[in-house]
Amino acid sequence: DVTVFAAASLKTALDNIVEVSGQPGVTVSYAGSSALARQIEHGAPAQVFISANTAWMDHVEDSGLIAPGTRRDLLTNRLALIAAPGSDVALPIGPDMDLAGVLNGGRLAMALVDAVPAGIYGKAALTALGQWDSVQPQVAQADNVRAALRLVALGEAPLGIVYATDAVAEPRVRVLGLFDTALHPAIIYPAALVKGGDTPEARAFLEYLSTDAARAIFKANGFSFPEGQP
Amino acid sequence: MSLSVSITRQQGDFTLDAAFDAPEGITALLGKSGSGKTSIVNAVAGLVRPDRGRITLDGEVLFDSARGMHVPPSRRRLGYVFQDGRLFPHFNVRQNLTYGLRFAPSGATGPDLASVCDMLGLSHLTDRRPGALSGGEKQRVAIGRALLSRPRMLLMDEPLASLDSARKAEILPYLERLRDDTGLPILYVSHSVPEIARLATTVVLIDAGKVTGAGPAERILSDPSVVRQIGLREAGAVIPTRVLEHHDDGLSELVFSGGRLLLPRIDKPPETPVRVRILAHDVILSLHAPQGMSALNTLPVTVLSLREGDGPGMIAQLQCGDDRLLARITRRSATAMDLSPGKPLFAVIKSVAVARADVGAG
Amino acid sequence: MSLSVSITRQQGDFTLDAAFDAPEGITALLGKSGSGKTSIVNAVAGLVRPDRGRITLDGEVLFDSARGMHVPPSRRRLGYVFQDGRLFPHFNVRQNLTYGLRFAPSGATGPDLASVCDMLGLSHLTDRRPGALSGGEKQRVAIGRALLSRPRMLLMDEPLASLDSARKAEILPYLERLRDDTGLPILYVSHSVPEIARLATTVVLIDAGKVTGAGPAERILSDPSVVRQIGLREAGAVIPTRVLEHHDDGLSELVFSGGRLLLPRIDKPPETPVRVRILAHDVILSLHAPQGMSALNTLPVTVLSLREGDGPGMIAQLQCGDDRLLARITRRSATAMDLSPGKPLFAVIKSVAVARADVGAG
Amino acid sequence: MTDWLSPTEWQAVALSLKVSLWATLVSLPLGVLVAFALARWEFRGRQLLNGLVHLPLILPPVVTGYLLLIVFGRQGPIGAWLDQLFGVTLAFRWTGAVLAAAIMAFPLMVRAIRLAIEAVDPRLEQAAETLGASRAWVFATVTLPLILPGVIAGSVLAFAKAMGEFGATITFVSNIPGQTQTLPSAIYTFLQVPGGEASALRLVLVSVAVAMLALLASELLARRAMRRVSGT
Amino acid sequence: MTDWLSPTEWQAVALSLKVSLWATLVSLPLGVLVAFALARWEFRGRQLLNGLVHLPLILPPVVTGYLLLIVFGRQGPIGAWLDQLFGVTLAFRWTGAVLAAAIMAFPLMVRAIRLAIEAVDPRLEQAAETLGASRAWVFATVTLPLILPGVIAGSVLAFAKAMGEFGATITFVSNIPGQTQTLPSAIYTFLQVPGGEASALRLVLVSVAVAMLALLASELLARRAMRRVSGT
Ligand SMILES: Nc1ncnc2c1ncn2[C@@H]1O[C@H](COP(=O)(O)OP(=O)(O)OP(=O)(O)O)[C@@H](O)[C@H]1O
Ligand SMILES: Nc1ncnc2c1ncn2[C@@H]1O[C@H](COP(=O)(O)OP(=O)(O)OP(=O)(O)O)[C@@H](O)[C@H]1O
Ligand code: MOO
Ligand SMILES: [Mg+2]
Ligand SMILES: [Mg+2]
Repeated sequence: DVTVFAAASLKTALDNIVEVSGQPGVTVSYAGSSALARQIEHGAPAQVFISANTAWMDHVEDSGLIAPGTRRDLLTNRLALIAAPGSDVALPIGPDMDLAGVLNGGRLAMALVDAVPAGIYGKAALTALGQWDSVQPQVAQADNVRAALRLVALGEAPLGIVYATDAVAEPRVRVLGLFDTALHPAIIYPAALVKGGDTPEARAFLEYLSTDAARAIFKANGFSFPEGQP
Repeated sequence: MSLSVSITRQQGDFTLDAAFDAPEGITALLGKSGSGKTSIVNAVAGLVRPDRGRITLDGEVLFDSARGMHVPPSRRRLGYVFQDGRLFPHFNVRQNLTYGLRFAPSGATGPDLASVCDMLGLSHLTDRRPGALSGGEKQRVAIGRALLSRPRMLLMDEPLASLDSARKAEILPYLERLRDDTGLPILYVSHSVPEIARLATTVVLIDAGKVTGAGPAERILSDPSVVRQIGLREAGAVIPTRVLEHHDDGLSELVFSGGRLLLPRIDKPPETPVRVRILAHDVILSLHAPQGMSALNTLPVTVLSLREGDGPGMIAQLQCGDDRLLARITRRSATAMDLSPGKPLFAVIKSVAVARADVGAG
Repeated sequence: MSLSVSITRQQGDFTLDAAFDAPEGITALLGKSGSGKTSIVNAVAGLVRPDRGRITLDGEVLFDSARGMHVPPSRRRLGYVFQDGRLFPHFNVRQNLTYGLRFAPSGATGPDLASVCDMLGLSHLTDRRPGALSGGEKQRVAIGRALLSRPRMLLMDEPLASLDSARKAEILPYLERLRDDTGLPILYVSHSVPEIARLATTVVLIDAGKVTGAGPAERILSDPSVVRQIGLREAGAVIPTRVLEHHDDGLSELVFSGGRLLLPRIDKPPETPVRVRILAHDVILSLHAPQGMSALNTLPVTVLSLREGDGPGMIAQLQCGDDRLLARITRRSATAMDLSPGKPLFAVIKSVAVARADVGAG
Repeated sequence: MTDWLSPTEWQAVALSLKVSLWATLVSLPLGVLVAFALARWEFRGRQLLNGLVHLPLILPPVVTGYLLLIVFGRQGPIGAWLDQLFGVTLAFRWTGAVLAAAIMAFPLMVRAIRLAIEAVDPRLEQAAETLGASRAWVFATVTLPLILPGVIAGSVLAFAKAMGEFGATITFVSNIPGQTQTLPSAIYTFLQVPGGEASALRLVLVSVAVAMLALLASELLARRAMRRVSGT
Repeated sequence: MTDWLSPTEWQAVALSLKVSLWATLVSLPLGVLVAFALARWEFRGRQLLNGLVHLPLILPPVVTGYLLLIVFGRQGPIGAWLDQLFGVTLAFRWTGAVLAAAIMAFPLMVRAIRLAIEAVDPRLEQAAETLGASRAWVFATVTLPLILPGVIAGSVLAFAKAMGEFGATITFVSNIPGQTQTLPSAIYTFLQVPGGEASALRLVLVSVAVAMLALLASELLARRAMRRVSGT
């Protein structure tokens, strides 16, 4: 049996992959990367850990809980600017876009900008574009990126910044554009085996995640792969 | 003012099926424990709804099952002194007492706080909470609270049961004054026949949920057939008299159809009508007018009937003028004196045997 | 068994400072409302802690402030009939009654459920909850509950106040039997002097938290100086007598130092000592031995003292054999008969005036 | 101490207090009413009302927040209506945080008050009625004072819950510093970053201190009320 | 209906029921004890205990979960001790979910029971004492039956809370299907997926249905108990 701890945003893709892989006894515990990392720190029976950012994986690795040599950057993602249903704004992403003007008193939905990865990246991108200061008071921070997406999908916030993967999966929102990957630190989903959970089955599952079959599924869900990998 | 009650109600196995009229004055409900007295009072107060029937006060319908009418208790304006106290624990004595005042219509008159406190001996307790009162103190507050709500009628369920005789002796005259001066009608539940004899204008006998007798106090309490129900010890006659004059030695002379009576002073002016209760066991029969005895009252009487009781006792009903007396004697004496209906005799009554508590203005 | 109490306790403005001994039998606490009776009983039961003092039962210390001793109520084994009922609302009558049984030591004997139900007229109510009982029914359950806990002593705080006289007449003999047959001591609070006179071996007078008199019931209740405190109407003498014989006509003949008394049948075998209470107002004085009268008892007496009361009444204390009687007469009669200490007279007492309720075995 | 917390953190503390107080106060009258209805009235839909009141307790807070968003959001049926008619916006405002906290705390408040109402001796209320007090007066002068300890207990429970409420609040009104960033949101934020535990701890301590003070105050109040009720 | 939920979802439902029931049952005796101590005993540290009991209510659930992880985790002081001495592991087991739910629900349970205890007329307990009942017997035969409605109310409140508990549970024992994935965790997981609302809704309905049944049952029970207590 294999116990996988995975960031909650991977659920759709990963559930699909587990099914397709045909490997029996794989259970996935989805939660926020922070919760999972802390649990691993406190002896959780996780064998595979897939974090939504490098910071928490670093944290676990620094604690010496990663099986050496098993960490890899599994996936990457992009940030998307999205608009609420029924909105017809066109707003090309750039330093001179009038984000605040388009919001017109409405909210820009993001994940927590100091805590949740999607929020941190989004803030970095807006800062790089020189937009952060003007738009900051309008930002509504949700506790995770899915909640931010939901705010836009429900029309409560006219605009939002989420992962491209989220935007793909939510038909109600319209993608206005993707942020240039240079505007923010690379969005990387690292995966690794947890020390003590290093069994052949776990290893096999981790390897399977990099197979073409798995990648096809990830791709269908909007994920990309690190430089140098197709 | 007159209350008219005619109700039925089933509670568990117990069937209440009572109809009576309570004219002006004090109407006493007399009956043993569990006979349904409290149930009747609760129905009059509006706290329980009879299954069927009608209750009217002075023509105003309080309850009528046929018309689906049920005036809520708060609009009946009946001051209820509960058998179980029910003081408000979160109010002090003063607040308890004055609770009903604010709801009384502005026109309603009645005693004020000071006079009620005075009469009930509560003045030093006004700042206490009920939890710090003795049993009798609580009961007195309950009486005061009902009085101060300026009700149209008082409902009193054994209000004096937990009070000592000295305290009772203070409250009873007050209730009499209420009855006489303000005409406030009272529905009064009590186990104490002396209390009832003193206060009641009307007596309603209750047994197992039914009315077994009702009428003027004089008649009911003098009815030898009632003796069984209320207990031999309490049998007696209530006689309407009139104050004649007050003597210097503290005695008052009363006159009635059968003659004159000397009693300890009664605080009523001459000509006032006064009801006097003479217990059957306080009457001694004598063949001759006795001489040199401390009993001051000797009345000529004729034997009307002799009624055997349980044991060695008999009740003799005596005609005395237009009124009737009861005497409780032993069978041995009856035989010795050869008593039979029609026989003329003398009834000897100690003046003091007609005690204050048995005198009621009426 | 003997209870010895000597305690002080401050509650609010009220100071309880009481010391008395309760020997075998029934000890009555007599005092007006708020005088501290319930407070004393609570201290004996262990429900309140006196500030200072000592309470012992039959030599066993229940409370001793000097030694810091306070036996918890549950280990005192005193059956307490509360002034305020306190039935368990979640138990039915049977469960209430038998609650204490399981805690009684296996050796303890006492009445069983059936006999208690019978005596208190509760048999048809055993499945009811207290909420569905009348006031008097509740009180009877409370009495039964205390009895069935097989206590070493009974504490009864106005146990009969809410009961009618018929019911009382059933319970009183039962309490007498308890007193006489089982020797169960009882501390008894009551406002009713007849009740106390009938039951009490010892009377303790309480006024404003202090003991103002204590001693054998005969002495205390026959003491003219006590008359004031307990009310004129209740004054009387208690006389120790002995059953002589029972006559066919339902009368019993008793003998005492002053002569013989005829009373309605007393259910005691000849030679049984019986206490008899003769109310002052039931005694008529006569200069001559009366003839042809329904009063069966005529006793030669001598005037001991004459005591003026309020109003027109006087209390005459009479020597009758070795015992004393009280008679209440008017000043007018005293003058007419020229009464003075030493004068020989006849006391006329209707046999029936010594009513059942005033006869106590003792 | 002013140095100890950053201005934003102070804002979060102040906002949490404000939100919790308002949530408690606003829901109190309704809480008493609903508790009374559940305890005393027989009506069709009683069980439904009871279930509805308990819903926020049963559902994960996030779900409650989501439902709030759907119903009270700008696009939501009630939210849009409130906006048009009264110009009241709840979404992304502290008022919305009040609504979320109030709804989450409501079952606790109602339960406590209901229990107190059920313990009131109806014979006392009857006595008041016979003295001429209408139902409303009886409630104000007898029932209410007698249930006061329960009302206080319920209110403090609600206040404490409001102080700790996170899931529904952040889902419904997000986390806007100075406007909707309550103490729990701030704490959560710190817990999401590696090494943020120390900062979170500081805020936890503040949160605990505030709630403890509230508890202590309520204990004193409730004791007083209790002494009144016991009649001594 | 078996088709309506996936096997994992059924597992989540079953687990939530199991966890909530155990959490309620396990904490009940302690809850009664603590409520009794808070209501009746005067001791140093009374206010401290009171505060401690309320803590889970005041803190964001995530914080509580984190504290549980620290204290009861495999490396935690108590967790390690339990493991060594009794071989009991809480972290990442359903037993840990029970602990988390119990702790989160505890303040609700204690408050309700305490209120009921404070409403008991001490004169009835005195009466029982004079009849020979020791303190323990008095408690068992008088106090306990009289507070039964409160105990039932508190237990249902706790059960409902346990059914809805999410933050502390997922933080302490994670979200492992079949082992620690409770209904709320499952709902949360669906809410993390775009378009997962429909699936979440299904689970929400199940959750509501279960809780409503529990509520209804408790209402009936409490009514019975209440009728007993009112003595008719
Ligand atoms: N908690 C208290 N605080 C202050 N005073 C109190 C308290 N409890 C009782 N008292 C007072 O103590 C006195 C004695 O009360 P207690 O109940 O012993 O009287 P009692 O003789 O039994 O009266 P009753 O015949 O009316 O029952 C009363 O004056 C009462 O007001
Ligand atoms: N809820 C009830 N269910 C069943 N029976 C009841 C209920 N309430 C009262 N009863 C019965 O109704 C009868 C009348 O009760 P009620 O209280 O009217 O008597 P009461 O005449 O006032 O007696 P007491 O003098 O003892 O107070 C009693 O036999 C009592 O047992
Ligand atoms: O760690 Mo997340 O839930 O992918 O924002
Ligand atoms: Mg009654
Ligand atoms: Mg008393």
